Amino acid sequence: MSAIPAVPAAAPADGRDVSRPVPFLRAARAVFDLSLEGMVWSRRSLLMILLLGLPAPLALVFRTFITRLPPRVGAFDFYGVVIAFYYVRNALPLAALFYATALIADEVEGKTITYLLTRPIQRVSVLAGKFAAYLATTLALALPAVVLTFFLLTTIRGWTGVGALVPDLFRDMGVVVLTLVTYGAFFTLMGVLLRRPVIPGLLFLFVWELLANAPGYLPRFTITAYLRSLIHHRPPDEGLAEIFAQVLPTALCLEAVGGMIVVFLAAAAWIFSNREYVLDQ
Amino acid sequence: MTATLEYVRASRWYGPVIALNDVTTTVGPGVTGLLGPNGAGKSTFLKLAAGQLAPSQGEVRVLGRPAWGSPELFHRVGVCPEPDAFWEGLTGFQFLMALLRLTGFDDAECRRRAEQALEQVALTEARDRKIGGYSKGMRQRIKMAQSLAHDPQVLLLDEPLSGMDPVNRRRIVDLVKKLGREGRTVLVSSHILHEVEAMTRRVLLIHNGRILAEGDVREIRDLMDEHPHTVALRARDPRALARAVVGSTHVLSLTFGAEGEWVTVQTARPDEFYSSVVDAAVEAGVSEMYSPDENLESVFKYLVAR
Amino acid sequence: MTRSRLVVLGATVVVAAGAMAALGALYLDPARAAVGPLPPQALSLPAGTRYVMGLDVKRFVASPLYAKYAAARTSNRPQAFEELEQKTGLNPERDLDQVYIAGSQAGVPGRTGDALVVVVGRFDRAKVARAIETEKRGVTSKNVSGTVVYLFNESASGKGSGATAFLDDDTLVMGTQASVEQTVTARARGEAPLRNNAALLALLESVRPGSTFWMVGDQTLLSNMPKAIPGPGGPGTSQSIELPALKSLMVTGDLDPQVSLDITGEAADEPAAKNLADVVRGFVALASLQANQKPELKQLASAISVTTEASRVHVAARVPYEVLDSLQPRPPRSAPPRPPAPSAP
Amino acid sequence: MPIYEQTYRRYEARAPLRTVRFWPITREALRLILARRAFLGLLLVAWGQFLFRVIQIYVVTRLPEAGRVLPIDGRMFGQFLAIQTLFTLLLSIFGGAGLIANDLRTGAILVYLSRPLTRRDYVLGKLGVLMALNLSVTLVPGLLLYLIALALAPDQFAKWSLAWIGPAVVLQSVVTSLVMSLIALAVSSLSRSARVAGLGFFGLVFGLEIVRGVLRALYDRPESALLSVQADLQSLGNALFGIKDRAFQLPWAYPALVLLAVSLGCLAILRARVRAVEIVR
Repeated sequence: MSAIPAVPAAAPADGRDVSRPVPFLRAARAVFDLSLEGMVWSRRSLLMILLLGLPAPLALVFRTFITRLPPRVGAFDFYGVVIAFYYVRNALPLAALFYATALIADEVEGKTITYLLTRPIQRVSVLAGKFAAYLATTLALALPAVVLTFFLLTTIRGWTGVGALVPDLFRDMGVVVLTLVTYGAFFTLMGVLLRRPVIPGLLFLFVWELLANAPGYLPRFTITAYLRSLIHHRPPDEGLAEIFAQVLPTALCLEAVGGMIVVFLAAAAWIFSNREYVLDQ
Repeated sequence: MTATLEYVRASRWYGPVIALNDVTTTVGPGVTGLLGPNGAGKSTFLKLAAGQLAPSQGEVRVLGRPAWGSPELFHRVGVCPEPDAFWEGLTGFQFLMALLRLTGFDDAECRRRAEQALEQVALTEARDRKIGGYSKGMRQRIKMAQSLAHDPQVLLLDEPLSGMDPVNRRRIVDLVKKLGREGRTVLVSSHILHEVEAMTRRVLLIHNGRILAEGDVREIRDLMDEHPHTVALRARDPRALARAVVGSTHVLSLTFGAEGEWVTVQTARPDEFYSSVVDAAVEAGVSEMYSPDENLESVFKYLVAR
Repeated sequence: MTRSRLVVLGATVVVAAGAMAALGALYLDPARAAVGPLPPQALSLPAGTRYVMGLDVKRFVASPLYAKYAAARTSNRPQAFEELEQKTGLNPERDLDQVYIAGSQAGVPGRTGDALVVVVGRFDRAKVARAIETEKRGVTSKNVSGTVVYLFNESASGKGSGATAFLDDDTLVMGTQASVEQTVTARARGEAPLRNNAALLALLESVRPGSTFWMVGDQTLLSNMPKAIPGPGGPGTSQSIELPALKSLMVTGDLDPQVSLDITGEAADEPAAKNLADVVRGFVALASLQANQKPELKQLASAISVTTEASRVHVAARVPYEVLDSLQPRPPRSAPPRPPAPSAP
Repeated sequence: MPIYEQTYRRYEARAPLRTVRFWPITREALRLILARRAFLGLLLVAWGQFLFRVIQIYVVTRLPEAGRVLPIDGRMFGQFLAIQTLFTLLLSIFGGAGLIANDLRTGAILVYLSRPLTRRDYVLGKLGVLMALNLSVTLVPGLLLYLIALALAPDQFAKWSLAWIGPAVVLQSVVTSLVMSLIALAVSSLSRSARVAGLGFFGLVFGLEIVRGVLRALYDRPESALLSVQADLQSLGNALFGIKDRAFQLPWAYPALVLLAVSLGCLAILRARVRAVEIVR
């Protein structure tokens, strides 16, 4: 049987360097474009859009009915409640759990992971692209609401004195970003580690993280204690839960949060790069 | 023949189950059929080549590099996975564009290649429809398109024709043959034998994780002399034909068809039989002659029965 | 441009616009030129100042507390306001903006301290000046680097018990003669001696402008504060709790829509801060335990939160007015008026 | 001895269709869930409080003055069921999130609906699974606790004046389980991924609770309690068990109305979503 001449293995006409995978950033950018598509504008995001965007309409209600419905809390204190209680303690971690555990699980569950793993790109750029899409999505939903809530609440008596509160706004926006990155990294790791990360994720958020109010060293084993210490709002909490609240030094918080992000993402990348995805027929 | 895929004592097991058992083989350019019943180890064999699984033992190399952990291979390797799974929200064109960008092309090049691939699988008019609304055949074709859009040198196709109607089936078979003629290495896995037979004569029979046989179907068949060859002939006077051939020593048995036109002969030495039957065939008015067990199915049945 | 990308782009635009507006508000804010809540003219206060208090009159008058106070006293508006307005044409509720009190020794026993009061508002300078001059007796005036300083009951040695002067059209300063003159001279020369007091400036910077009243100070502010407070057993019992010396104190508060108070104390070191925090927590826990007798105590307790950050203790209280009303001792129910004695037959 | 014809015989369905057609769906789903070890762990944790309450009853019967700190009367059962509501939340996610979502993704719903089953049977079958799970952590421990209370402290509980506890436990357990099951099922039918359904359900129930927390901090008006499903269930429980709580002052008719509306809404969603074929536009 005559031997069929093989196609020469020389570099293809378009000059791509086929001896090395596609550069990291370019690959991550392509994964980002692909992942962003179904993440923001999809029926599954409807609930997260409501959850992350809700404080803005709430602030509007507060502002327009301030005379008819005299509030118990001052405008700036309500802004503090929104940032500390609503966002950093509850809504942002929940959004992180919702999106970050799905980064890889979605593709595996939908069996579309094969398309990504049969491209000339490193697996770590797949994870990076998807993590960036997660961040873009959640920040696009949360940050505008934070800014709108701030202005709706602090300009009730006009713009005087707003200037002095602006450092608070920028610090809070920074903490919102840090919260989403930290919890995002943690739940990305959980999503890659466990087959069913939802219940463990919820138990972590609403049982383990209660340690943040415990005395002594216990709060340092949670994520929320560091993030809460970074914001300067102290909304008085119901009952005596806040009685033992301690504020960790800012430097320690930034180091801890930075360390956690690096460790979680590195672990997730390493696991994802070495795992085989045997899609059951 | 330069080997594109090389398996050197490659084994793979999932817990107690051995999917691939100490396989050493090579696959070169042209179309090679990977055949075997369900659960024979075909998918594992293919996934090892596609770098989706690491061999538990031994080595699997593609274009000279280890298949597992070498993503750069996919510049020159195209994979058409078996599951019918897509990002349903994307249109056919967006699907190809996204995957081509992941292969490192710039936008203009992506657009050109996407349109070219759509043309090859005749999906140009459905390019802007969501994949969620595609028929089964169209989904299979768009999956083929993504595996060859980046002009790969190696193509690994996992059950490319499963669930396809005859028209689309014909189109894919021709496409695969064309790719093989262009010198690409095409490994087609299937458990439907006549599908593969339509594309190539070179096969790799796999069963219970082992390679039963590899090479051209007819060569394999000839090597199996413990199974007599069957030849079916249709003649005007079948009885005369029978009288002429029954005397030869290599004829083992003779059967007459129900309608009285067909004679089926079992012979140990098919070549001698073909040369000795010519004169008798002219006198008996033979109009048709073929060998029913020369095909893959029977070859496979005989091999498995060993 | 897919819809998802449109959402992300839209969000970026909103956030960027918000940030621009915020930066604009930050740099165009009038209070910017000064130090925290203090106006520029207050920078001419003497460098030795150890404490400063401030009251935003406009916010105070607009607050529910003042409205409640004014409603309670509508019948006899304070006579002093009436007289003041007739003489000087100055209506405190309408014309005053801010009042600051600053000094170095706060009420050191035996010395009257050198407190200075700076009043910022809209004055009819001529009318006020004439009112001061036509004060019955003991008012003399002298010229200090071009500014008229009025002295009250100037003694033979030229020392007045008090002095007042106009720093500019809408700033009146009152206090001891020495500190008024020192301030007036600094103002005339355009100096800002207060800027040399770095510790006080740091405290002032951390005060949130726009709060109705605030107070910053170091030890002197606290020198007349009790060093020990009665133990939980009540004032009569023997043991009392030693209060750790505070290096500095900052208080800010608002009165609208509820009394909100933020107190930050800088202790000597971290253990001292924890000790002080535990003391305050003890009181709050004590209050909430006695909740069954007085339910409003529990509400008060839950409105207070205590946190420590390194050597700083932060106490935040948000007390609604209804809680304050319920805490006030109810006026003893006056005995029902006795029926008029039956008229003599 | 004649040779009988063995070819194909037409099937005449003579036996009448069984009346309870949905039971096999429930039984099979429960069998799958009970086989998972993680579920038994969750069940164990959910019964933790039952153990604590038994000890509490035992201690108070031995040391009556302990009763001042932890009183054991009708209200204890109300508090018990209020805490168990959190476990119905976790169990509904664990068992219910994928009930319909997985069928929609894999197309198994076609298999169900090609059987002699109506869509109502299908929904009843799936609802049966969730009701079984939720009742196993509310009704069963609740009634068991009541029986143990009768046994341990007959003088305190075996009185006509406390005879209402049994029916109250049954009513509150059934209402809690039914509402949570319906919501979990409706959310499960809105998605094709079990994980999204699970988190969507938690986000919905817990999101409403966070919003209520914010509104309560803001306006402290009792109506804000209507917003949260958990608060409505707790208001109902307080009314049933006579618990006075400053946070829930509304008459029980309002929360009952809200729960009814929510349940009807869920049934409407199920009617719209449970369908063999989904039209892709």
